[in-house]
Amino acid sequence: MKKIERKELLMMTGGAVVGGLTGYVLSGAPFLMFQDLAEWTQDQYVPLKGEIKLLQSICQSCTTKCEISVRMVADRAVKVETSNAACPLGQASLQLLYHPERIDKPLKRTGNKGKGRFVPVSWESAMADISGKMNALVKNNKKDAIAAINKDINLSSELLEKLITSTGSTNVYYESSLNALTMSALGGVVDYDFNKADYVLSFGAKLFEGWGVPGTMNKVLASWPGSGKKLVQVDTNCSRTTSLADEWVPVKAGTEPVLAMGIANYLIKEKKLISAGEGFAKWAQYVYQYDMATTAKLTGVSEDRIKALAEAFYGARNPMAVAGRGAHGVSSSASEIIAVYALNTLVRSTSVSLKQYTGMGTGKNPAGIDDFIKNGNFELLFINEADPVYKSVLGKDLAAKMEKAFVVAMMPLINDTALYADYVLPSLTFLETLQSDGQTVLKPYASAKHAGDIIIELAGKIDAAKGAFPWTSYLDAVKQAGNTRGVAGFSFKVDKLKEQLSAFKKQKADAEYPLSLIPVEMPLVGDGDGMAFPYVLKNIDSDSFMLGKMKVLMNKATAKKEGVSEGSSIKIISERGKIGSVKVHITDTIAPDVVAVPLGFGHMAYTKYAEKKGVNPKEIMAADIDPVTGAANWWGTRVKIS
Amino acid sequence: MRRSILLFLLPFIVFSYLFFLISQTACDAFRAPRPQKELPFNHKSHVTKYGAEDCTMCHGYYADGRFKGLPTVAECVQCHDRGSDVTGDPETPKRKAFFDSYKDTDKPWGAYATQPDLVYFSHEVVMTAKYEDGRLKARCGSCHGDKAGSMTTEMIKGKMLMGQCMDCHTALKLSNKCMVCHD
Amino acid sequence: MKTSNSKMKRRWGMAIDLDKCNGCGQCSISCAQENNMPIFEDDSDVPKRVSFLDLMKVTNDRDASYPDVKVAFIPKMCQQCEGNDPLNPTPPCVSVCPAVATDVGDDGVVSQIWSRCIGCRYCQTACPYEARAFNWWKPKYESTFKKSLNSDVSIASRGTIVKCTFCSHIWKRERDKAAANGELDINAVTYSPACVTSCPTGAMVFGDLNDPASEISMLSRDKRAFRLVHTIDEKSPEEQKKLMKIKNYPNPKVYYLSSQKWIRDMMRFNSGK
Amino acid sequence: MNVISKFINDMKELYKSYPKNIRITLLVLIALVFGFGIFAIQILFWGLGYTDMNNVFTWGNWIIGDLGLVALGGGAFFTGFFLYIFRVEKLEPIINSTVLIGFMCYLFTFVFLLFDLGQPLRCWFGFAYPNWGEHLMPTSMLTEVFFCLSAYFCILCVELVPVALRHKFLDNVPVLHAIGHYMHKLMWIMAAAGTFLSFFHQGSLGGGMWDVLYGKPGWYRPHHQYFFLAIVAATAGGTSFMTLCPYIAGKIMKKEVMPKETYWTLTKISGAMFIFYTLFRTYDVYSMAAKYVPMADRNFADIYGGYYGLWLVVLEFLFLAAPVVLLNLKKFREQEKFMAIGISGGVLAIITSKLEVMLHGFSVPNFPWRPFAAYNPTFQEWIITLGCFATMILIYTVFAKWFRLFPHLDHEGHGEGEAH
Repeated sequence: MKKIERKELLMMTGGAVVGGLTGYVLSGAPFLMFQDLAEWTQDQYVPLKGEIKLLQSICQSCTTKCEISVRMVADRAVKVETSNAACPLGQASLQLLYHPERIDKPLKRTGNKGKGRFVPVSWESAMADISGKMNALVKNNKKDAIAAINKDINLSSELLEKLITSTGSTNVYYESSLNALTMSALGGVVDYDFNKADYVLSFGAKLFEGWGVPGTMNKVLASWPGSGKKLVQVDTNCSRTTSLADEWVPVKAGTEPVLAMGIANYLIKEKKLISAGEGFAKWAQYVYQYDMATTAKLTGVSEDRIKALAEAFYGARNPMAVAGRGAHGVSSSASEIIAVYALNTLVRSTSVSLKQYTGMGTGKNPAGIDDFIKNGNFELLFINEADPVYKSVLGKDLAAKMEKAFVVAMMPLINDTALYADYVLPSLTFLETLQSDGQTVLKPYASAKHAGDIIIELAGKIDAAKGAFPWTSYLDAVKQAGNTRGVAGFSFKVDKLKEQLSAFKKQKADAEYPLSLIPVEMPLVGDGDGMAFPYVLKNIDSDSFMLGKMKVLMNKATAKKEGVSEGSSIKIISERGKIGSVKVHITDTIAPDVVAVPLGFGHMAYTKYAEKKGVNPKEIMAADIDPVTGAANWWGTRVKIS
Repeated sequence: MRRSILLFLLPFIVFSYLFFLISQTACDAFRAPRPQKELPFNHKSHVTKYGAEDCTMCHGYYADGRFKGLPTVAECVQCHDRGSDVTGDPETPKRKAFFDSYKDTDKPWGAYATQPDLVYFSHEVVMTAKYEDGRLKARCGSCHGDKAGSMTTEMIKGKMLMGQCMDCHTALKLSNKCMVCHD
Repeated sequence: MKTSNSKMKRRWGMAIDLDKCNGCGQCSISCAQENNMPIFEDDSDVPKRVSFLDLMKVTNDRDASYPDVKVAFIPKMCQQCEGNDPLNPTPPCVSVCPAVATDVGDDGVVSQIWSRCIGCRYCQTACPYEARAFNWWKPKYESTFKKSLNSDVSIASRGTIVKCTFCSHIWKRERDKAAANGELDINAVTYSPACVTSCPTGAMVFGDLNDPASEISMLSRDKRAFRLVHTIDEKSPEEQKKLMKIKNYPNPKVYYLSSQKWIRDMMRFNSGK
Repeated sequence: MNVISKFINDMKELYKSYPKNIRITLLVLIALVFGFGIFAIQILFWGLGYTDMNNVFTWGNWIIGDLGLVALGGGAFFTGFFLYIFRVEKLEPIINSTVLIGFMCYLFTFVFLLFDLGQPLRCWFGFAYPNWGEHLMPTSMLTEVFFCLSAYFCILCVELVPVALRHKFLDNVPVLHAIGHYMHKLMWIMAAAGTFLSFFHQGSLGGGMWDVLYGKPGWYRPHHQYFFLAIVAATAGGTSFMTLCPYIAGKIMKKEVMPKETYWTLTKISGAMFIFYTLFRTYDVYSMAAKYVPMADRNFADIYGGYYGLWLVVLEFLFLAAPVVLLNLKKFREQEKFMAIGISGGVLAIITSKLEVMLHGFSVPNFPWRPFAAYNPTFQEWIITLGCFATMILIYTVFAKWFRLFPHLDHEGHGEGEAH
């Protein structure tokens, strides 16, 4: 009996359990549970919805005002719809606008310089302190101790220049850009008319990779295919521009000017051409030194090809020679710019003309930054968006000098230079700046102010400058902002360039430093400005930066000679020091006996996205300062690897 | 042997039924959406008294055809004037004291019918779609139930799952491809 | 997968003129901005990177050596394959999905619904263009970056596949606008994806391949046109037919144009030498 | 409470009773199991970013584990098939161990698959939204795998019950004894069904998975021999594996766990199957080289370069030589040493073939300007993989110790039903 009961009990419990389970499963509860669990575990952020509007604006990030329209969802800007410029700042501007590390209040240094420790302070106290220092310097008649470094020529930089000069100082400098260099080398900005020209001879100018004004160059490229125009690119490495060009003239590293001289020589000797520029006779003396043989020997281009080039250039209806090596980060020697421009004057090119900026700027020579860093002295330094500590080859020296001086930086993100600042004042990005019609795209971020307003406000507190600043806001100033006018003549500045011109003749290759270092620039990264934006980082290809390791590019033959293989990690040593360690990527797009190092890496600050990634080649690049432009010329850097 | 089988089946049936009911009710209770902030609202009186037959009077569209969804307090106080006095006659809309604690931008109601983020449901397209003979293909009621007739903010129709959309699309011979509603 | 009974006439396709592309990278940035790409502190783990549009740097130093080398940038997004039969598209990725998370829309665009995806990565395995990205890490957006997120695109969760869908949400948005103006026929609504809109040199063209007059279908018939590593295009028509009988081919709807021979050569696996 | 403490003490005693090398092995295994637990949490909660899989090399260790386990576990259905359908009574003594191995193989196939999913919580989507094509033919091989695998797994569970019920405590309960008895009598149905199901998912997971990827020249074969190739692989390699496990167990326990005839019968079958397999595989490689790779305008030599190319294929054929020769010649087969070499060679051959499919297939570049992809699993991946195998070994040992895994050991013959 007992046994039976036990069995029955067993049965019943079994039935109960199985039944329970069946009911539970059939009710669909377990699946719903899974569903909810799945939804709960992936708590992804849901973007806020709202009305969608389009706002028109004008990109103020450089002198060419590109039109952009921004898509807004409620009060958030979510997309830059159109941007006809290919500068990294166009599309990525939202990444800057909403960058988590934007400075929201004026910052005052607490820790040692270079440590980057700041505390937020009020605008009033900051301004009072700065103006106090400035007034004191003016009073003690140490005017030249006041200096400023601008990023490029725009409204705020002109205002700053006005402020500094009105205190009697002349120490206003600009990061060396194509315009800055040409201005000081030729006494004006070269205005290239690409639509007019039908034969373009470019000396290392990366025309379609950010050179000059990207917006314009893109339009040129769009119109290029099919139109019978011819682009001849003189360059060392294979770049996208050389691939797009109809003809690529590969030359030995850094010998572009020599080729220019050689062609000039041919044109003068064979075609009996003369240039209108004054001092031409003197110039010709130097040109004569570069006969076909010498040029061929130095550049590695065969004599016939040089002749052919010269003939083509001479024969073209609208020839045009373009100078200014590089894309975003440019550096050329004055003699190179002159040598190239001389070709235009020789053939009397109608598609090239010299222009000059007028406006509030005092029209002083905008270059000379590196000269100033090396020899100049200052006690009060203004930094306007610029990043000389990172971008100049003499950055380290500047940092050392800033340690001793009182430095004020105006910028939206803390960059390498701001690490050495006593005050960092938050300025606006162009999306927040008011347009001339008083329209604004977005509310200013936190308590940030437009650099122009900061300067005007400051000027109001400087006794010496009060008079020069009649405006209440930079909006009034906009109306007088710069435009251009033609320049009458052009003169060969030969005297200052004597040794430089003859230096070309010296054979570069030497035993100790067998290779020459050449910087290459990547899309969007540019000269390092792009590195703070995550979506730019998404674009960096694995041949340049992979798993936190920077790569330098080398030719197969060179690699074999140096005994390195794909992926082997090396150090690069020049007279100025060494960088490392970097990995090697072997590709034949690089010339023999050349190490190509990508620019833009190796920031010490500039947000955690750019910080401490790769190395900055500027640290070891040649720093011989050009007597005319006062800017260092990178291109002659000799290195060895280990 | 047969008896023991019975002994097995009886509890089996009972328990399966019990558990079925329990777990189902539990699920419903658990999955019922709950709005954060709630204010009383009587759809019916608004629709009848103040002639708001067209739902778009409060639940309208933006210029670009996007559905606004729930109205903001700003729209309410257009009629329920913050300024006017609390004691008005029943005919004119009187000031509601409970609006004072809200900003104009607040939406003090939770929507029962919100779709997940990855659903792109276009009210504009669905509500304007017509048959050949000009009848509307869909009305508010077809998805939201008789909300217009409801007197409280109680949920009258639960979470709308994808199946319901697809049934309608199938019935109307519309495409049921994923990307019709998802991106 | 039949698209027969739908009223859809569109068949979206894209053409990219590499002779006009200088690799500025605008397309990639605007794609990332439009589609809420996840943001990471260090995104240099390239094989695990999540991005719809990959700007591939292509050189020909497999075939040539200095100074005959060339460089090009090829923007590569999902190629929206359709298999041999356009009327019954069979992309490599769709048939393999165990949960029907990916499907071909009536407009021929391959959809990918992350909330249905179980993350088995079978479709990724099947994709010959590496066009699909898997969220190996949870997509993160640091503080204020959240403000710039596009509300039309939902953020996928970790462990799901995401891919380019020719910005189909923009099409829906445009359709809303049209409907608001009384235009209900979906075939009357056109749009262009974020990358195409932002291309500064007009190298990218987007349009309807079914419409023989449209610029895109003309370009697709252009003699400069080719498709990414899709080498049977070079064979004679009858040879193609023969091959297509035995085997399914991806047949992407993204066309690339170039007058440069070397790019076409690089599309071939067995190099000249 | 004291029950637990008593249990622990017993375990301690047992552990002490073993020789040193066994103790070390046990410790290692247990350590691996713990490691598995820890990293399992990491992977399941923080995602697959910790693996070395990526958008190019989308699958790794775990899928290799899957393929291997399914192929080798396939021996279970084949042995069952021979025993219950063809009534090869000689196989009776090995069936318990076979069923257990099969069960574990499939169990851990599921575990691996679960780890490989980016959204493990959505695993049931495979059943809820299956990708059926026309005429209910699964268009996705994974759908097919989902259903067949789980169905066959259920069958294995049922098949395992009698083995478990043979435990000396459970066997004393008359009810359970009865249940076990009847189930064992009805086992041939299970075997038949199991064979049927296993047949399909062997093909699909082993071969079809790769077969259908027409975009990938490394895998694509329109001929469906590849489907059957996988099945033959399972039958051949599986039977070898089923022999290998008890053989090793016997070596460790220093007892004769099986009668020699059982080994011989099974290895004989295995050897025969390996001949088929070799033929299939040769044709497969040939057809790849001659027809299907050129079809995608690729060059077999190019494709089979790289890290895991040709040498894996060669290695596979070297391994194949062992079973084909040793297991088919009576005089070798019936010598223990050669038999051991033969079956291990067979097992290794199958594993190598799976490695070749996986590693090589993924490493083939999709673009001409890309190099071959490489894959080296992270620590997490290794621990989880090894942890699973460790668990399997431990379970097998437990069964061998406390359950009637090897009926040959208790010397009342193979009588079914009668209790003791």
